[in-house]
Amino acid sequence: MNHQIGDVILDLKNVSLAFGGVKALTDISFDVREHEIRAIIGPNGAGKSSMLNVINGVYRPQQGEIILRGEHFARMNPYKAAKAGISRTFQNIALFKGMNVIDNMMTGRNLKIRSNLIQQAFWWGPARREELAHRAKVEEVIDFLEIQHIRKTPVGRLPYGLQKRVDLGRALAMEPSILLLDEPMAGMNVEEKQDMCRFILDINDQFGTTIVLIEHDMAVVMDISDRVVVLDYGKKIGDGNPDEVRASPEVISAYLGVSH
Amino acid sequence: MNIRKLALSASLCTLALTSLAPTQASAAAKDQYFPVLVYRTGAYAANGAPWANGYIDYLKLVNARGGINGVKIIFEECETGYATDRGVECYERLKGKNGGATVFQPLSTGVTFALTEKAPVDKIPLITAGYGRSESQNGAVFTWNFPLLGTYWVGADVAIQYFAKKLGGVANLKGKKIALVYHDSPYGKEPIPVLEELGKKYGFDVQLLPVAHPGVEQKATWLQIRQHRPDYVLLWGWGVMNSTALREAQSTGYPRDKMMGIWWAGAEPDVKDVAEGAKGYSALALQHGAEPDAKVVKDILSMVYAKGQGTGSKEEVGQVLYMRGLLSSMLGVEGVRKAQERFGKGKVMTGEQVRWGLENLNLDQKTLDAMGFAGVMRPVQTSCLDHMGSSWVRIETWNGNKWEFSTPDWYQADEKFLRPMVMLASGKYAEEKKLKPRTPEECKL
Amino acid sequence: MLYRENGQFKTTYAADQQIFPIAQDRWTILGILLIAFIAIPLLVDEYLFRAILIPFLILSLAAIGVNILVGYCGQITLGAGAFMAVGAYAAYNFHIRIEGLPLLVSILLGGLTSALVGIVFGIPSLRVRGLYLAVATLAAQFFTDWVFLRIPWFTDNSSSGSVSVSNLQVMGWQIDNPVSKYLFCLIFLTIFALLAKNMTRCAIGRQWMAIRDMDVAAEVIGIRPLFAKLSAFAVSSFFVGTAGALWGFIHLASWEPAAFSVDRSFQLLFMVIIGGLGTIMGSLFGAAFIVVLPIVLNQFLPALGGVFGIKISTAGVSHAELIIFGGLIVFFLIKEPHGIARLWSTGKEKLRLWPFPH
Amino acid sequence: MGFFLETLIGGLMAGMLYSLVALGFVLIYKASGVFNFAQGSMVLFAALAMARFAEWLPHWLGLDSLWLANTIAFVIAGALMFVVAWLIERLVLRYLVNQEGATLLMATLGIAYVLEGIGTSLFGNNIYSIDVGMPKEPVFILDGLFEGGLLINKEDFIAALIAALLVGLLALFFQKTTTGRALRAVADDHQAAQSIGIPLNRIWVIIWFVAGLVALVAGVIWGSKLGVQFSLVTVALRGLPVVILGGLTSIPGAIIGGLIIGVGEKLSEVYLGPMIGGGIEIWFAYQLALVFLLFRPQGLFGEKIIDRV
Repeated sequence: MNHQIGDVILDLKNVSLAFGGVKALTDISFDVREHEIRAIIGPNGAGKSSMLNVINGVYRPQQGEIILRGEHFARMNPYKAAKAGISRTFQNIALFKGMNVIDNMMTGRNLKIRSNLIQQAFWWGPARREELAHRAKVEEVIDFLEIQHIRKTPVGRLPYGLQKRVDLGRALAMEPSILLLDEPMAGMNVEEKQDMCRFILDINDQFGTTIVLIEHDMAVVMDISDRVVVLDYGKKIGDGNPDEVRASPEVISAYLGVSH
Repeated sequence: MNIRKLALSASLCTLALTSLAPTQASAAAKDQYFPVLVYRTGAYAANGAPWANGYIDYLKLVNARGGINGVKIIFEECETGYATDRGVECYERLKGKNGGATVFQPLSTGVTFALTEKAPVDKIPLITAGYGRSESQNGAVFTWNFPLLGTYWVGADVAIQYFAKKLGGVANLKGKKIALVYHDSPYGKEPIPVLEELGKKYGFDVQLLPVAHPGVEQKATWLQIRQHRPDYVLLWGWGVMNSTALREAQSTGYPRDKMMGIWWAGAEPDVKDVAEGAKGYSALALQHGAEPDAKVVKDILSMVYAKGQGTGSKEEVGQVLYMRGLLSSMLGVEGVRKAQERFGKGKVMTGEQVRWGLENLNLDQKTLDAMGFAGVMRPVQTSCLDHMGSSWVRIETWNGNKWEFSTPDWYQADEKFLRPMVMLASGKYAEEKKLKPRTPEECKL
Repeated sequence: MLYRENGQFKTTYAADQQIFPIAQDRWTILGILLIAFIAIPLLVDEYLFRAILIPFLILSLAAIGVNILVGYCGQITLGAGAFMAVGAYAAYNFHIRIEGLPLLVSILLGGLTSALVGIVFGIPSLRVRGLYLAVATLAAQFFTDWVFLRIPWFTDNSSSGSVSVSNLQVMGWQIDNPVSKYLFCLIFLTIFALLAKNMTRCAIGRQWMAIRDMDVAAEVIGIRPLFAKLSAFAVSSFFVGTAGALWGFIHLASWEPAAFSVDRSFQLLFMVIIGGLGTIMGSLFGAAFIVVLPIVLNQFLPALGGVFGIKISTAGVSHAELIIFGGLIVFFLIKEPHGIARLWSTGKEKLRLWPFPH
Repeated sequence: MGFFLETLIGGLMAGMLYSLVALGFVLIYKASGVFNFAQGSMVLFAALAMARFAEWLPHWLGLDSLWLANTIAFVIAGALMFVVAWLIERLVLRYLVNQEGATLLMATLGIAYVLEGIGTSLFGNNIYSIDVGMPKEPVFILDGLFEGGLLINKEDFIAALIAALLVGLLALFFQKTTTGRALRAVADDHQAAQSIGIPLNRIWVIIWFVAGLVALVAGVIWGSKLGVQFSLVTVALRGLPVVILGGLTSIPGAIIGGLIIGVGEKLSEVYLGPMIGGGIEIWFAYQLALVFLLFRPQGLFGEKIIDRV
């Protein structure tokens, strides 16, 4: 399958966010096009995670708006974002520790469940059929991510790298149109990083999912992303394709000057 | 957990479970078995313990005197903590032991309510001397309940008589305000219908002031009393609620001589620590007061305590609640004795036979004197339709140091007024339960 | 040896998603049910029924309800007793006010009323969490205590505030002796436990657990906290309320609000924590432990004292009971904070691998 | 008007005592993250010890000075509370570090049972009195201004003063002493405090001991008002809405919360109660706390929790 990069589907305009007196984001605008891999980079504390949190409504910006497929939002909320097909992973892995891998990924199918509480209580026709159908879907994702062997393991017992993969799996189980990845490779060894890169590219390629990712590792970012936004101290200091960004003097002084 | 531990815990479990099953004694018991529901712990322990000691000491005395026509008494305590479900568990555990329980006396209105449903099935009488449901006086409906010596309605009626007397006649009750400070539970609510009815009859105002369990928080209650300045305060508390009420009365300056307590608010633990602060406070007495000089008390000291078999401490013997327990115990024993007259002297009586005994109880002055109860109580005579047997009440007053009877001390409740209320309430109960009240003919059997 | 799952292959997702995927478990459960339904009614004496088995069944049902809220959805409650009271008094009012209403319907309506009240008192959970929420649920406890003491309508104007029911029957089946009461409660518990198990392995259960484990992440994948939390409150209160109705109707037959006091709420919370948070089985273990332990101690201690020639007074026994009970709770929390259910599953795993240690 | 003032003052004084109980909660929660349900049992235990030793000492030592007996009994009860604190740390807390809030809460419920059991079996379960010479009779002031004067309860007044004094002392202790500063550091961040060499275990013993002393003072005051008996454990339930209102981590919150709850429940009982049947003060206090909670989920003075993702 080949997905051409299309029109802008997500557009952020003049977003500012502050916690009490601390400004996390100042007047930031950028856009995301359909099917592209868009990276947000910047040093620690640059406001990258805050940016993602604004996009899917966990944080509420004081100013600015978010335009998603032509619809204007002063602020998102997580439920609306999920409904609109945005899913995400978390920097510090926010898996549901009390459940096993399958159940974690099944929660990703939550929005697609139609049966009601009573039907579920009685494990009755529609509820049962649905459970099995979604289980089949989840198994597809499990196959895709190559985690068959751990499907019944409680997530708390998994090593870090696998937890990250399950986190990705849960986001994928939602069949998102936009996938937000918060440092998907942080804390991984080289092999795990390579696997993760492959998955990200495959997701983008096979399902045509638009990907917005935050990453520390410059080399990886430059390799896999179509366009890059650079943040520093809550301000945008660069935006463009990897080569442009690499060439920008501002970015060099703020970020690339320091080797990682 | 390894296998050995598993095996160990499994065997411990079996051990525990086998200890659960009550040991069923042989059918032909030699001894009359008295289960004793007590509470020696928890919020009401200070009042529950002397009652239980009196109850058991009397059983010991009966044994020391040679048993009931030669039949020895055995007894067993079970701690209820004044909690209904614990009480029910105790009842279930003890009722079948040692050939069957003679009688139960739970000393808790809540447990009484629960057991009222169970006793008819198990055919074990319930004696609730001075507590329980007031309408259970009607033996035609409540065939297994015996509120001997008096119910709360009797208490409420006598309290109003006493106030009227102090005011110089019932006519002077008109326009007066009487506050009821009560324990917020079925126990505390029992007198309300009678008070309201009497209020209508005599034209006085009843103010209801509930106090939540366990009753240590009464500031607001007594602020209200200070605001409304009722002419009399009727205290319907139990345990720590009583002493708290007296302390609060003291600190808000409400005159203690205008306060009157039910017989459960008229014992030593209620006033001892307030001492001078409670001076002038009166309480109803369920006939008896503190009776250190009664012959039965002396007997207990000489025949039980002197041999080192006393249940509690010696100082407690003869105190108000101790005497209440002792009297309750005596009534049960006399029920058995009466039953033996009909069903065979020197035999162990079943619950059903004891019920007959309790229904035909006739303790006249001579009998009482012989048993050592002279001056402690008046004669009691029950019948199938009247399970109460006496409606006499005395009034006692705390002089700062000990309880004293006031003169004239004896009051009798107005049966003409109360009986219709009893009939109405028990009739409602019978209707709810679809019970057919016994007729006088059925009683004779 | 007996507990082996090799050779049992799942060929469909349906087979893999059974409640008991391992054959031996299915047989064990079947066996337990047979014993419970047939052997026990034939063998056991009245005391065990009335004092232990019936309370155990009813409190297990309530504990499952509490576990749904506390164990599955992570919302601490100290007000479970209140919902038992609502269930009991609501069922009572349906029972006496609507002539000819079947007993089953009354009890279930009691549960439903309790569910509605549960939703109302669950609303604070949308704003506060953890210990603050626990205290908010205490507000429900004290409020219902007061309502049933003070508003005569709820107790059918009974002068004492205590109510009673009698002549219970379901479609001609008289529920008056211990065996019928036991079976009645057992049927309730079996069905409700099955319902609870189904819910917790379905979408709704996953929503609850997601909210419990990481509420922000749950929201991000499209779980609405409002729905998840309030549905947990409703289902939990339904279970607890039904148990309350059974407690009043079947176990006590005559009761007052004190039967559902704050002590009951603590007791139920003890059950789920000792039994194991987030497991249906654990609720049953916890209930058994809490119901049986005090009774065992109560009878065991004097016997033990007797062995050593010490006569322990009634007060002494109940003090010792308090100390041992408290001590055991602390001991359990230290040794196995996940409760008896965890011990159980560890035991099963050991058995599966036996005789190899790992 | 006079009556309103009386109710208000009564509420303030009751509130001061609630604050004292709440303070016990706050101290322990701040330092160890434990919501200590055993606070009520500690009050009972301490008060029982104090009452009984004050009763026994004159017999044992032949003292006839009430004052001396009380003082020695107070010291012994304080020492017992230290032993209790030490045992709790030794046998319970150190095994439960980093457990969830619910587990810790349950553990304190277990501790509560043990304390109640030990306390009543050592010291008995009758009603005992503590006589520290508090005046019992009421005084009336401002006779001219209001009809019948304004009733002031001297005992309550002294109790409130003692409570206020204790709070002041604790505040000083936290601000000025090294131990106090260490306690605050632990409260802010366990691991950080440990990493700079503050011995966590010792701090816990100290803080439970301080909470035990607060319980002792509360027990003496309540005990001298009501007599020492089992129901003292229920004062814990009265203190809960106070900490919720004031915030679990704030000492001023405990004080102000106590006053608000005290005044709120007395006014509601006196003015609202008669309209709807009375006996409403307990749940009213809780509802009051709940309403506050809906506006400020962290309590009046609690720290706001921000979720980080």
